[in-house]
Amino acid sequence: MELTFFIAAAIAILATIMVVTQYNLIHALLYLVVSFLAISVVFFTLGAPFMAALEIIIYAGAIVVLIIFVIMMLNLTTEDIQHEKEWLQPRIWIGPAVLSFILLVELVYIFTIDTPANYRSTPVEAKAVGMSLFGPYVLGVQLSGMLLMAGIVGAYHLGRQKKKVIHRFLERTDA
Amino acid sequence: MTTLPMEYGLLLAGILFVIGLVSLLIRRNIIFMLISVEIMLNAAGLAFIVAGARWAQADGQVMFIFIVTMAAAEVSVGLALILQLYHNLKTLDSDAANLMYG
Amino acid sequence: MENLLWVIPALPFAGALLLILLGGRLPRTVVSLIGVGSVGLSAVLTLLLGFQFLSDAPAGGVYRQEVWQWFNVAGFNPSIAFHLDALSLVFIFVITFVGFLIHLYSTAYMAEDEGFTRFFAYMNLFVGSMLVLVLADNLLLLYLGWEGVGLCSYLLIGFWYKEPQNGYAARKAFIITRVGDTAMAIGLFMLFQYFGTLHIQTISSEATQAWPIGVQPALIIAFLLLGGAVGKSGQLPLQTWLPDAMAGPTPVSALIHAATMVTAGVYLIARMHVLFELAPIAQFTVAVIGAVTLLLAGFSALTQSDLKRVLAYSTISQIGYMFLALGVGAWSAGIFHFMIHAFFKALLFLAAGAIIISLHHEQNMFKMGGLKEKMPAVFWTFLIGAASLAALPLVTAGFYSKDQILWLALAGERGNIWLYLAGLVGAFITAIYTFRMVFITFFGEAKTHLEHPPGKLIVLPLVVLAVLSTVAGFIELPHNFGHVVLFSSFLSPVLPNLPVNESMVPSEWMFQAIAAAFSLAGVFVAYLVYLKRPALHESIRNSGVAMALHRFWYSGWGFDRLYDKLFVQPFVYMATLNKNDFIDSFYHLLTHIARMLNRGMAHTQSGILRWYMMGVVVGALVIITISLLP
Amino acid sequence: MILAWLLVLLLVGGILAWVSDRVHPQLPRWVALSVTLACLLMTLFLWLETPAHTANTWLMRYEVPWIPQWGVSFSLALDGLSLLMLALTFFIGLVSILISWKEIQTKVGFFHFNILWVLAGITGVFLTMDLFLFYFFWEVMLIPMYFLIGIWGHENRTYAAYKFFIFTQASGLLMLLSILGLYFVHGTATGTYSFNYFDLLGTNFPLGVEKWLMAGFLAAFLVKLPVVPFHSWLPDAHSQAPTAGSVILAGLLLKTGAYGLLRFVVPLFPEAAQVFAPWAMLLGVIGILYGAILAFAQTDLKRLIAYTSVSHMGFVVLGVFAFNQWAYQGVVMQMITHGLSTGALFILAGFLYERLHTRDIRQMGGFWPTLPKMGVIAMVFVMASLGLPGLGNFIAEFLTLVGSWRASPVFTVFATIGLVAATVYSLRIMQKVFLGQHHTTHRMQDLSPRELGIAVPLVVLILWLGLNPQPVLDLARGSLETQLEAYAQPSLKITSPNSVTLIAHPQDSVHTLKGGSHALK
Repeated sequence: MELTFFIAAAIAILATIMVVTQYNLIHALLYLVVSFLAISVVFFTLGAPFMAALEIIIYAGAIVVLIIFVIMMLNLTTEDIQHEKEWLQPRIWIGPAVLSFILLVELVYIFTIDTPANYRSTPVEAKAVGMSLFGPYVLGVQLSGMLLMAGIVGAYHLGRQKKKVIHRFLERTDA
Repeated sequence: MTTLPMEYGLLLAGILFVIGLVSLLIRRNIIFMLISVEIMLNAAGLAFIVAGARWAQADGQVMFIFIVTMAAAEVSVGLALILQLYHNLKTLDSDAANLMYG
Repeated sequence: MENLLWVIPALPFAGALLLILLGGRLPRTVVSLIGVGSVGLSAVLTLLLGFQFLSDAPAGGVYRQEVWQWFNVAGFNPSIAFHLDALSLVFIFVITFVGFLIHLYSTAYMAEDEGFTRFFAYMNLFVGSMLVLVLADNLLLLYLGWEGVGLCSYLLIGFWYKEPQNGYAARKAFIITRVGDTAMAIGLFMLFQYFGTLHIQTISSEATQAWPIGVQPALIIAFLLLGGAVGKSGQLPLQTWLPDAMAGPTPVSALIHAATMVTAGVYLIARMHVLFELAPIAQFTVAVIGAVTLLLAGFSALTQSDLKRVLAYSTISQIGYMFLALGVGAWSAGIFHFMIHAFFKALLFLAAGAIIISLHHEQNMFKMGGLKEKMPAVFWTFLIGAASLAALPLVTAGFYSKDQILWLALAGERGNIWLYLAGLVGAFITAIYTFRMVFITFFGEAKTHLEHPPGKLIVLPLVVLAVLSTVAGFIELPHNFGHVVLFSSFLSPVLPNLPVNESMVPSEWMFQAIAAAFSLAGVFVAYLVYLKRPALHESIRNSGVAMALHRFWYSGWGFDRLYDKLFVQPFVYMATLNKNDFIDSFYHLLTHIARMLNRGMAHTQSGILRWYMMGVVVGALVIITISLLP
Repeated sequence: MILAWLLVLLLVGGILAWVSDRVHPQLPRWVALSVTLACLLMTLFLWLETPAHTANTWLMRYEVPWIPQWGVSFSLALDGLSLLMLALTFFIGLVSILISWKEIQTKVGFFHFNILWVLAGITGVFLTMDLFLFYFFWEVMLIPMYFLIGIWGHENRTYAAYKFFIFTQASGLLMLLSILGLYFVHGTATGTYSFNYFDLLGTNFPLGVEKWLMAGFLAAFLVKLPVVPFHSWLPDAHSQAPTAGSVILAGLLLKTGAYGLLRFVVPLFPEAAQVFAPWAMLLGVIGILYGAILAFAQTDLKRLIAYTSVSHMGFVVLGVFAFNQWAYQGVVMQMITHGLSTGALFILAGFLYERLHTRDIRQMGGFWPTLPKMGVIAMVFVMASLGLPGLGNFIAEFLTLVGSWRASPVFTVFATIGLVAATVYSLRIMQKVFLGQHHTTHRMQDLSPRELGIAVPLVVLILWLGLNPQPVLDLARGSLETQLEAYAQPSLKITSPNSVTLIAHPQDSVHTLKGGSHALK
């Protein structure tokens, strides 16, 4: 299991790096799916099989598909990939990268400052999660429900194509 | 079952988070920025799961569920916004949407 | 009878109030009836009261009547109360009687003026205020009258308000006198501090008991009161407003700026003589101011071409004599000269007014001339007044009053040869400028066409005043010459008599002769220069030194220019410079800084999403780093 | 109880006036007029009921607990000083409603709502004896005034309204800090936490603390008054406000600053006030002279009058920190007479503005023949403003100066010189507006009966105050003596709060008063 964890972790990191370095959106998304799958494996090794399933269904499934739909609606061309290349110059990414690297170093330092505490990865059953979810966290569930509802309404409202009312004499020919 | 230091899991979460962060900072394409946010959220969820596993408690997973919920809502609203942005500005460049310039 | 005391000032006030409230709707006859009648009734009452006072003198020589208590704050309790003693009786007699004559005269003089009602309203208000001034039983009420007459003087100088020049003169008069009043107000604060009251009699009696002669507070207070007096009376150094005050109608000049208001300073000093006696330095200053003023104003009068300005300077000069008298302690002589001066100066002004209105508001003497035949009544009365002013010996009242001052300035115990000489030179100059005026105006050839001869209402007051200017002198005659002391003995309960240096008494007649000779010499010089040999006049005028002197004296010794440079211009400059209030710019600086900060912060709102993220990252970095630091 | 009714009447009347706008556009005027008139009559009734010489300073008290756990109570009390101020408030309020009759034609309902609420705030400030409530009313006064300037003002109104608001609000917050500081200092010292004025009287502080606490109160009051370095909101607010706003500002709002000094600063911080006194008098004198010089330079008539206010309020500061009866009576007189005379000058400026549509005195001149009635009235108030004896302002200034002479002759001399400067600027008004040549050609109406009805009572009052001020002085005396108690015998400064309550609370204190006004005597 240890080995599984390390391999999955390595795949997750590599795939994520690939996500952020791709110019083509669809390629990036493919790597993203891989990354999510790798993480779901990590979940599994950590004894959270239910979460691993959720990860695959919701992240790798629903969300990525949603993004792909949108990309399809946007009708992107190779020109956009060219744009991406122009936008991603080293002088642009070097600063943020350095800053983030420092952040990472600090995080590592924080994680390793104490002596490592080993633990047995006892699986936590989906039932326990459910008991907890509808026990002490029932308010959170309700709130999440509302959030989702708001998300749906908001997405509907925003995504609606507004009819532009332009007088026909004023309409530009090239528009 | 094997034993595994919790730090490894957290380390993974940290690395993923920072990669997402770097991407968020360097990308101008707004869809890439959205994807980066997803990566970061996912990393945060991972951290919860690791912690939950460490203490063998269900709370970590509950938090992950909440994060997933939030991510879903966020993506749907975010994508709707991206569509609007693209319709109005004919570009995915986030820098073009600078009407809020002080 | 004495219960009617309050009616004397109340009547003119009532008249003024009536005219202000109903003024616009009344016909002119009613207006003049109210205006003249109120003052006339006051005059009648004054006469009745005066007879009673003389025939049946009250205990202590004082009628006192409290009308109501003004206010009372922690022991500071001035009343609206009137105090009639010999001194105030002389003053209210002059005010009401001369005032009545001038009001009568004004009905004819102002007949054509559109502001007829307004004029009488102001005049009545003035008479009321002046009566309050001299009847006041405490200094606060006196101050009320004092400021009230100042207001009326302002209103009447600026009576013809359409000329900005008149408004300027009026403001000048008010402001300059106000400077003096301020000194006086400070004097009142000090008096209150030391005596806990402003009641004049209490202060007088307590001051003599509490203070030795020459004590410092008395000195300061006397100087401060003197400040008020010089402001009101047009003495050095606050004399500059009086010549300009001639912008008002002539009856105003006669009543306010010759007979009554300008002598308020004399009244104040006489009234507070106790304090001045306690402060010999202040009293000597009064004498010096009087002496210097009478000379300066006399020289200025020599050069004026405007008939009224000559009279104005002569007023300043004559009040200088009164101050000289007060300064040497010749209290009753000063008051006597005040009374005589009121008669003859009112006469001169009214006669000048008659000329001016007949010549269609022409005031320049050099455009007159030859009026002797055309207006005989005016000529003769003017001549009588002029003779009195020039103190022609024996027949004129002015001779007796001025001679008394000169004599006491020399022989009085505080007298001094220099003061005497100043007075003597002053008398000489007085005679010159007076008869210069007479000769230029009435003799020679006519230069202006006469519009219409003066009417009966104008001549009548002239005649009455002319009689008074001659006869009134005989109530006080020198002791080697009839020795009539009606006036000084009448005043003696209020004002102490001045002891005379006995060693000089035998030679008194000599000094009288000298004074007489000087005034006659003055007349002769005037005759020589202005009538007999005009060429001489021309040649003097054309010499360089004389021209420079002439210009200098004409402008009143340059005081106006000096004050303008010293006070007016810096004040106006400072005010206009700071019109927008430099303190405000400090607050503007604050808002400016806030706005700059805002602009700086606004730059961080670049609208570029990634910058905002960067901000978040840097912030997180800083916070985590700080928390990691030991 | 009648005190609370005054407030309720004004507050409810304000809302009623706003609402009644919908019924008929003229109705708000009548509502406001009748409410103010009712308040004025109630106040006058109280005055008439007051015996001339009472041993008891406090005529009436009304107190109900509000937030007892914090020691906040709805506490109102009336003494001679507040009674005078109330009479002035309602009189000026009445006048300002009357002058707006023709001038205000937009949002009439809201305008009268604001007027009545300002009056309510001022009434509250003059009545309340609870510092928490005091601060509340202090703010109530502020916001409607902001609207009055900002909505119905002249061309530069937004700027002026903001300036007014920020100055007064910032200084008011400093006062709030001091109120809280006082509350806690008193609370920790005695164990009873209370905002009540009578409880806080005689609190013992270390001098350093006392100074800082006083500074907060001073900030609010000196800005409101205003004293010279903090005066610059006033010319803008005055010149931009509608006539009614200027009148209320000059006549009433400035007086709340003076009242605050008398009522709070002086008795609450006796030692610190004495330490501060020379500086305060210096500020007063600077205010007198500086205001006068600036007034002389102005060309905007309302701005000119505003600076004369700065000058006149200098006398108030001078008097308050002289600590004696004469000066205090002078200060009270100054508050009343300045309210009337400057209010009247603003009213005249408003009348001129209605006829000419300008406030620039360079475009005026020679109005005497066309506007004789206005000229006479203007003359009276110009003379009042330069302190002519016989008019109320003279009594005020003379008493103040007599009092301050005892405290500091040097400052008094300079303040007296201010009288000359007052003459200079006052006569300038007369000269530029009414005298001289007529510039404009169009005919102007002299005062209408309504305008005369406003102006004549003011003239009568100012004359009455000048010739017979005794009723006013008598009414104020008792309360002024109370304020001065700590100074009369500084060594006997009341140390225990119990003894204060004995002095301050009359026999017929709080609970016996519920019956109404007659129960208190």
